Amino acid sequence: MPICDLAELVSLIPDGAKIAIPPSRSGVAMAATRAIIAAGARDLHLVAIPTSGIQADILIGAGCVATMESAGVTLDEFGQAPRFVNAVKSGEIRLMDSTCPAIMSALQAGEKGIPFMPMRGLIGSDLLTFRPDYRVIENPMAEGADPIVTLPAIVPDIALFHAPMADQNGNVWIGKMRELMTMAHAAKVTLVTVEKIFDGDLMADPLRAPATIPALYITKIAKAGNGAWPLGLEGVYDIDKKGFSTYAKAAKTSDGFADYLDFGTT
Amino acid sequence: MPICDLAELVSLIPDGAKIAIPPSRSGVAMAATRAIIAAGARDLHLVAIPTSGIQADILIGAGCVATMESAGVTLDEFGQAPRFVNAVKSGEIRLMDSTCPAIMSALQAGEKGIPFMPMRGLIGSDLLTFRPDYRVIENPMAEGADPIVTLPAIVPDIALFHAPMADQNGNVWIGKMRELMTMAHAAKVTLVTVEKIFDGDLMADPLRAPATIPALYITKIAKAGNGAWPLGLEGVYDIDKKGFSTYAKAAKTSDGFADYLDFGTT
Amino acid sequence: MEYRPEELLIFTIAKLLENMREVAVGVSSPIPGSGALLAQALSGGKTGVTVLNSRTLQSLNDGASELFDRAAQGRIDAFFLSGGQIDGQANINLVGIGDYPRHKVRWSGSFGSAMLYFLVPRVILFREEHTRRTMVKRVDFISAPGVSEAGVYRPGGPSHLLTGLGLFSFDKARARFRLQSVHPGHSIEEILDNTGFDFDLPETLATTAEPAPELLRLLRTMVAKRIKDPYPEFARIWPD
Amino acid sequence: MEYRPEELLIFTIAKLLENMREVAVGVSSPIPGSGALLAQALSGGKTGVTVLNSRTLQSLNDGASELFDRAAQGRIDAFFLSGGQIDGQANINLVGIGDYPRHKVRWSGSFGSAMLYFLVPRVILFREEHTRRTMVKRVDFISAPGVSEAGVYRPGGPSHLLTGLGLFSFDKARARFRLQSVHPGHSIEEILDNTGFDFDLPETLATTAEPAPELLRLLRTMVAKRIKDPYPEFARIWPD
Repeated sequence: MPICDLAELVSLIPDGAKIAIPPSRSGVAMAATRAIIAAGARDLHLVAIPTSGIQADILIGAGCVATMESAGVTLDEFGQAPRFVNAVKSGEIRLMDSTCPAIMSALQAGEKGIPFMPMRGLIGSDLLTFRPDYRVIENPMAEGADPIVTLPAIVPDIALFHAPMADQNGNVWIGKMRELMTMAHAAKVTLVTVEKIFDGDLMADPLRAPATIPALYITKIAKAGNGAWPLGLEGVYDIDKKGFSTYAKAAKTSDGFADYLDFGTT
Repeated sequence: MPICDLAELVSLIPDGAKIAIPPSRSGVAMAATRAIIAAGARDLHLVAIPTSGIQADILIGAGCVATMESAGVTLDEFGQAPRFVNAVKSGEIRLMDSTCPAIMSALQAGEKGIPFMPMRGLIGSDLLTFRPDYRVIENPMAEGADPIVTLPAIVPDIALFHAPMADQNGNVWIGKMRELMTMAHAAKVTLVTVEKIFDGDLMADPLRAPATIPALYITKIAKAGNGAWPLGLEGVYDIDKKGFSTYAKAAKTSDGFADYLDFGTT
Repeated sequence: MEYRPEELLIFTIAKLLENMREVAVGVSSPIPGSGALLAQALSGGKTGVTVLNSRTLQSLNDGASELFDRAAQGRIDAFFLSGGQIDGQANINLVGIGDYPRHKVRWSGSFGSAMLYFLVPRVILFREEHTRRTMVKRVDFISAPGVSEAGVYRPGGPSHLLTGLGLFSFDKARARFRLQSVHPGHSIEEILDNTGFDFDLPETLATTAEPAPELLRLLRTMVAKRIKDPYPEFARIWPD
Repeated sequence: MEYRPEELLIFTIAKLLENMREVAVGVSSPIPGSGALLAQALSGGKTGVTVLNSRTLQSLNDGASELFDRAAQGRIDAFFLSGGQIDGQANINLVGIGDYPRHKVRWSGSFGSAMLYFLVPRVILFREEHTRRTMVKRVDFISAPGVSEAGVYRPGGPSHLLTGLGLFSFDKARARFRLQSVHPGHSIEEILDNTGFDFDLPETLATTAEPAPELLRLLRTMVAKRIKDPYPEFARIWPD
């Protein structure tokens, strides 16, 4: 039975896990994130697919994160991500800075079970300087010299996201948020929170089946109404700008952040 | 205006074009195929994504094909593809034999605009022996020796397929036939026949948008009711086994095939 | 209880699929498909089954690459391959007889074999026709090799060869088949006469186990009903 | 007709996007977004526009890789990049000030720059703040380089730099900017004072062209309405 409660869901995330998380507009499991903090997770390696915002910031602020791999961490219109910036400056977290298409390509290499994916660009960037795991080879298809970057596959221990609905069989409907499909394909374990349980078989519904992650890829699902709050969920609800700005202001200082963790989510 | 008639659609296929065509279960544009034959196309390079059947067989029999790239050509339960087999034995067509995942990976390299994609397997196969464009390199991520095959990207001149519906804007709904999305992304020109024109904007419909190819990737669309016949179209109609076996029997001989071309489609 | 030859093969396949988490079955494979469904029934549903080109027995919805991506992700434990020719090193030929490309006999092509044979841990070779035409000393074209050189990434490969005459296991280290059992009604001599390659003989002659009556009932009811979706013609061997 | 400084920038961008087939605009870019929509209006709809994070102004539905795949397919003719620092060789820094990784100032990250800067034929650098803090001699971290060595695959790169003070064009062969025009109300001296890098001066001093009244009307009606979806706050500069 794939459906469980939120506490059981996050109990499947071991300390030190490499967790893939989606971009802020695309099904961020914020309720589960608060449950992860409550459970006291440590040493997580967050892989933003390919960027993150409040989710990475709050996990970093709460001391759950050892490594941040991303192409960008930002609170968007609410400014820089303050706990991320603070942790970078203080050296509390290890950085694996990248560029969006490199993270997407590396995740697709994970999905395809291949050790690497080539990508154009990056040569001459300091991103490459500080990513010794990104290697430059000669394009084997070229006649002359043609250097090209190869990116090692990202195989997350955990993919964690929030979706509009799942069914009792464990199928998860994601709509247009296709990166969630790639994450589930690539990850060893996929944990999902959903707004609601769909009454029927999503894979048997001709309109929903094409945008459904089959249960085969899903480890556990927990129901979490409004589970992306204060972020929005496409087609279901918008971002709560007031709730979001409460966080953005509080997180500007360590004390403010600590207060937010204690009281801000209740 | 992306919508035109079938004759105009196929007029966009120049002699010698590299045309990607889908597998028999997945939106084969048979009405357009008959129009291609009627228009007298020559020297086509068919790339089956990753296999084909009656569509490749009839084009080969009609003398339209110079090169057949595929992981398999078969009439499935109706046996071997007779015009394909005949052309192979007589040396009339150039073969680029491959394996399904290699064609899919190479097409995805085309979609990603990268020159190649690595893939596990193939080493020690005679497929590799006869595909000098498939090259073995050392995995740049490995410490020790680790040979791996790299496949050059497939960038079709034309992607040609049949789908359940399109809208007036040129968006095309494909349901679960996701390989059609990859084909359209990778190809320079995408030509589509559809059963019907959808009244509305497919991209604005939250249930259909995730399984819709945006108009940006579509060159022209022609309406062709029953356009996959005698093959089926998932969720719309089944294969016409009687119609199919008429072809399978006729194509066993050159004369039978010629008669079929003259009369069998009327 | 009386049984058909196909039922023995299905039962034998189901036994080879014990404890598998996920089994995939390619096209034109009604007997492997039935065997996988029987294994699933015997596992109490624990064994997942994907039957290609079925509407109800698979959950593929990410295009023609998904099955192969799944295999590369390690999500498929067992798969079936066949061959127009199969040789003693478990090389398979799905392309043709004679010199490539202008073969004397041409088949459909290699399909997914050249990748799945490398990546799926338990590949069962299945070919009903057991003759010197199909079981050859050396295949004319290697669609996919039975074994690979050291250093070649290969977590998967052949585990068994099942034919209409008997069941062989494959020793990857020695690149050789060993006869494991002979089907009831057949003999080692018949197998020797009809096999073009050398193989090891078992110390004692085993006969392939016959399906128990309760298994035949399960096969003829539950499995027969489910295999109808991809293989309605084949399912007619079990009238309603 | 009176106009706002933002309107001059939008108009200037629209002129740089003439005859483009497809323009894409990244996040947090209301002025480039408005410029692209104005260019689209002026093209009679021929210029396609993709505004990221908009619901109505984009057709992306294949996940977070699709925009980059589109660029690599050659389907995007123009894009915008910015930088916390931009230097005279058009290197951009979106990461931070000081030594990596423990920067004194840390920004969000490089986003798609390290690939799009290489692949999109016309990349317009846009940064309103034109000071010695933003326009520097040498960036502290190269998120994406302005030019590449011979042999590096690079069909794309910077074409112009637009700031609150003026418009520069970029000469890839010489890896240098040339001042093209100074915005009305500003001077070459002001630009020289506020620029940390060397650049070429034009032979004659040009003033950035001002938008004609009919263009301002188009901008304040059609474009203002459409940019509201991704940028409701920004669109308030044009009250209904």
